[in-house]
Amino acid sequence: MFRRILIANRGEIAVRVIRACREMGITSIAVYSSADQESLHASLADESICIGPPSASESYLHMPAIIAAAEICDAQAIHPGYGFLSENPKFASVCRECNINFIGPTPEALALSGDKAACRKKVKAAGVPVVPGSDGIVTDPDDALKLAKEIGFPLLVKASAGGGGKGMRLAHNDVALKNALSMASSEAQSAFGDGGVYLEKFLENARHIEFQILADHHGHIITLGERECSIQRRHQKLIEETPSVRLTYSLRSKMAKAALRAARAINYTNAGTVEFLLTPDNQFYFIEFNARIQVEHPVTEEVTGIDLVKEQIRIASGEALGYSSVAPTGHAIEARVYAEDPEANFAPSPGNVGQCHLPGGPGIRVDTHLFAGYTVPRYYDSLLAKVIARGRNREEAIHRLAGALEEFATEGVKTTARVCARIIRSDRFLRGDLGPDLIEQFVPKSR
Amino acid sequence: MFRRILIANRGEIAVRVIRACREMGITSIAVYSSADQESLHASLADESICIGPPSASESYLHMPAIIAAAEICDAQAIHPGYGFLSENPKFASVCRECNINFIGPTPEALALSGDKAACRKKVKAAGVPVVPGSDGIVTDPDDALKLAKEIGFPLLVKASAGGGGKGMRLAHNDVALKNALSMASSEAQSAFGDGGVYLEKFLENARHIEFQILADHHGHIITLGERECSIQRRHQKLIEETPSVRLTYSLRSKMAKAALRAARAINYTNAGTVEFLLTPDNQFYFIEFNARIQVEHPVTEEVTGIDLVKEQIRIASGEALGYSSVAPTGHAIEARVYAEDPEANFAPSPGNVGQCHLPGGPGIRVDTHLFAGYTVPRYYDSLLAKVIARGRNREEAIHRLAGALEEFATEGVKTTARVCARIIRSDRFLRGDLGPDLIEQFVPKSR
Amino acid sequence: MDLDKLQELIRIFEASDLSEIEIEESGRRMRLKKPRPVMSYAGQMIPMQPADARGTQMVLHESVTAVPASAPVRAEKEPEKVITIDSPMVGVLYVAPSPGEPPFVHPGDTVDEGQAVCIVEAMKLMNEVTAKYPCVIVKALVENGEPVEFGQPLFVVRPIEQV
Amino acid sequence: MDLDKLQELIRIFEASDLSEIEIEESGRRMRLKKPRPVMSYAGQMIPMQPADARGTQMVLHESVTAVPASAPVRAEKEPEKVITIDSPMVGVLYVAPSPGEPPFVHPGDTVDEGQAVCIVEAMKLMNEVTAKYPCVIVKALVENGEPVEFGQPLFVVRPIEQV
Repeated sequence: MFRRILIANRGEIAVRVIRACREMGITSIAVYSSADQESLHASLADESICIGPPSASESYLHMPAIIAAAEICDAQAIHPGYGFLSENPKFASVCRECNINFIGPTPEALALSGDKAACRKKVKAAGVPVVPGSDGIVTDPDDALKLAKEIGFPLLVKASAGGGGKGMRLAHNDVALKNALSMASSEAQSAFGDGGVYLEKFLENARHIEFQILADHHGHIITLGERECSIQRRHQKLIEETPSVRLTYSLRSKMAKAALRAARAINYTNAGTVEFLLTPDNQFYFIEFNARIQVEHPVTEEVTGIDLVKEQIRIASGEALGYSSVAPTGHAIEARVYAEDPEANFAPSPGNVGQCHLPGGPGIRVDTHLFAGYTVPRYYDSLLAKVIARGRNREEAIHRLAGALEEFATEGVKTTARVCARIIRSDRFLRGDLGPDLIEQFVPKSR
Repeated sequence: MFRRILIANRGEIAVRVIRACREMGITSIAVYSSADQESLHASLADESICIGPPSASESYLHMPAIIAAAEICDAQAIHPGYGFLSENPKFASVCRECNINFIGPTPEALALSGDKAACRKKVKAAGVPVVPGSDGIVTDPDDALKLAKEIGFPLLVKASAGGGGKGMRLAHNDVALKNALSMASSEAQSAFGDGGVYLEKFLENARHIEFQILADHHGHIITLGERECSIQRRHQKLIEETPSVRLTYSLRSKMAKAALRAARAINYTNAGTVEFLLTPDNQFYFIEFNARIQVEHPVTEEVTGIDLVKEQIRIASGEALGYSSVAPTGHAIEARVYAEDPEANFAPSPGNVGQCHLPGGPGIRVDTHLFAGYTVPRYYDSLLAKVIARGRNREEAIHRLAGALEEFATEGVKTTARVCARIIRSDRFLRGDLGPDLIEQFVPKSR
Repeated sequence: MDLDKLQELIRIFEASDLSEIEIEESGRRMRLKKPRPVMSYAGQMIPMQPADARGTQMVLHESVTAVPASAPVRAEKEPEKVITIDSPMVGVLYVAPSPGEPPFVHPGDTVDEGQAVCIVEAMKLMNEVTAKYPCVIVKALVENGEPVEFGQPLFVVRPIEQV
Repeated sequence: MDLDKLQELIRIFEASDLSEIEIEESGRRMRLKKPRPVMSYAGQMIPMQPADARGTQMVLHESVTAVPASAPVRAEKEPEKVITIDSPMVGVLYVAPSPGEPPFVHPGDTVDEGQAVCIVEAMKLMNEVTAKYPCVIVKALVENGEPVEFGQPLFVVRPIEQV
């Protein structure tokens, strides 16, 4: 097992990894930008080192700084968290060259899962249904139009190197499609330095269901069940839960098998997530692979009792999965508290948090880097905290989470806590009717 | 079900009950003394009302103030929490007279469990082993000396109306016994207004094991398993866990049956706890009955998934227990964080808490009324927070709790967080060797 | 001290990070204090310090003994100090000894030390509230039969100076 | 009150556990206040307020406008401002272009704007650290081969005024 791990991230996930290290008796090393000098992750870690100025490209995204810090601190492994360098194949291979263990999949698996068009092909070849669309990159508009005739509108133009809704365009007719192609391509070029785009049929009222995967280096691979993440804003998840009320036993096992096939198809190792769309007529389609720990991983931990970050570290150190299946119990829901103003289309609301109150008590878990007096920097993602509720059943989890979110109080910055509470208390949510349009009833300006 | 509940308590347990009410859609009404105007329970409750000056005898212990508040606020029920009026039969009957539902046992059961000598008799008669000692109150020193000959020294002189170590004396010989009788009696007289004392054999190196009981008004009674509370300071519990490493399956079921017999013997209803001493040779003896929710109730909640406060409210409202048995999973440990100075024999350390950091993350639960800027009043119990860790096994729970306690940080007041972490990380604790002397290795001055 | 100087001081203070400034010079003292902000739980507001201390507040003493130290003096014109009889307990207020009977007091009445001004009922017990010193009842703040908290002002009074 | 007396007072105050001290003398009063203490997580210390606000700070009022309310007065003689060349990145510092070769600079050397003063190696890349302005190297703060953080001072320098 590793003795020293460097955490190449910040915010709540850095704190999460530091806690896992402390639990395992591993020395945690935090890296921080000069904007994060007072941050919780820099304070909680056993050691911490300043790696650059506030701009992420010169600090948390700057490989030489991270690698140099790891070498200086004699770190045996690097945990990348999510975002930043977590899904960067180049970074994973640099770690390998420097004999630093990258806690995540291999560079090859990362390269494949990152190339969404190529990944679609592989997974499709493995017999997993993918959303009808192009086989790989589309460059010629005429090919696009021909394809459109086959599978029909509306169509989504997506960046192959994309994510988080960037480089994504919806088209309802030929003209729109032509524009969408060029716009998405140039947007992708500037955002990811790769203008490759592909086509997918846009599925109306589809639910977003993902499966958590764990795979070790000894050929063992298991799934820890699904998470439903249909409540999103600006293509980013806001509320996640497990199990999904939408799945029957048989549908769940079908999708789980497909998820395992998809993971094997790209020789995946460590923790990862297979994302599906589920249509109203119970057809499910693979959309993409998330080759990292997910923001919403705690809901799976709450119902399985398995600590996914500790498992990531164990797997990376070469240990074998100690179990071949898990039996989830109860229900868990997570709400993301962003420093954003729901009244202003979720515009970031950075600034100084004066007094603050975090909820607690039975069944409530809070993962956060927040503390009274913390200043939310304007340079990074605005996720402030994750509030997770566990209950014997969905109803208990809902009422616990709503109560906790109503308790959540920060002064100085606006957050999404209240709007999440209102959504969760709504009849539609209680009924489990989690269409993508649900959020619009609560934040009309959010689209 | 009740629509409005008044919480006749303060601190973390008041917050705990408020959260249960919020979850159940019940309006919570907090009462507070003028010293608690800024307190979290007064802020979190749906309604709150000032009932008196700081002194507990004129506020939280003052029945007319509590009853008047309940009548003014049209409360249908009162949750007494623990301490204060929670085990006061007079208060329970006053509530009954005023047609307010007392969330706890009947006045009769409270009277019996509060009269420790009489309770011993009843329970013994029901076939439950009690610690060898006197049958009821001892007044004549000669009777005491005669009894001492029979059962032998060392002997414990205990106040029949007592608790928390008050009015308790240890005697190793006749002379000491005589003094102990008069000292304990007068101490009990001044502390509880009742000088009655009884004798118990002092059991060396006994472990403190208690069983959680739930009994409804329809004749259903169940036990939710044991808690081991052997780590104490000044006869007050500091660290509690479930399950107890000391119990075998057969011993556990034997003790559970005895606990149920004891509860039935006093016609107990609602949530209660049966306390036993367990000797090194596996003999167990009833010592007393706690007729209230316990400070350490969360460890039972964490392994059973049952919300004991919600159950208390359901039972009081006349609902029947929905289940006849529970299957605990995993392991849970609680550490009590007191505003006390372990270096100074746990002397209270009241004052203003400037900045503070509460732990969080997977498997960690914090029940507290603490917030940055809170002033710990000098008038009341010094319990500041309870940190509870849940793990798949004892080892995981231990490492989580130790890490969380090391994170726990307060400015301005000293706490027991660090000393608890040291105890939990000790080899003896890891081995499960929880003798009453364990704590002395960490705080020599604590005895 | 002249008001321009005062304004300047407040400006400097408000620009600073300090929470409090205290200045004393030749028997004259002044204190400027910034409010502790309030935060909201579930929509409701919680004062993080006693309500009377909100807003930039300043206490000016021409001489140390002139006014009790807690007397608030706002930057605007000073309101006259209000003296009240407060409720000694939580309960229900009754203005008369029993229904139908005339009230203990009316506005304008002069009451002696120890004279009953109303009753607060708690748990069926009638507790007389009495004046601590001779005073004139200026205004009743609570209606008959209304609930009152501990410490809640019941009457505005004007003390009568003894000669 | 003379400054020696003041310094002595500050020394005593800093040695004590007090957070605040208040002194009144012939109608003149001053308050010394320590910054919010730091709190400890698992043994290590975290500043709970901006670094620049650390250190004993005192507010002395001879008159309302005498000193800006937050002006810090240090116990020791106010040290002259130290100017340094800081590390532009995290890495390992080398004083010479390559092993065996003489160092880029020695204390006392005068360097021009843009002149290399050392190398910081990160991920096998040698990055020259250069002077931003003409200056004299007063002191080297980091040994050869030592690791450096971003922003860590490497050399104390004295800028050379251009004429």
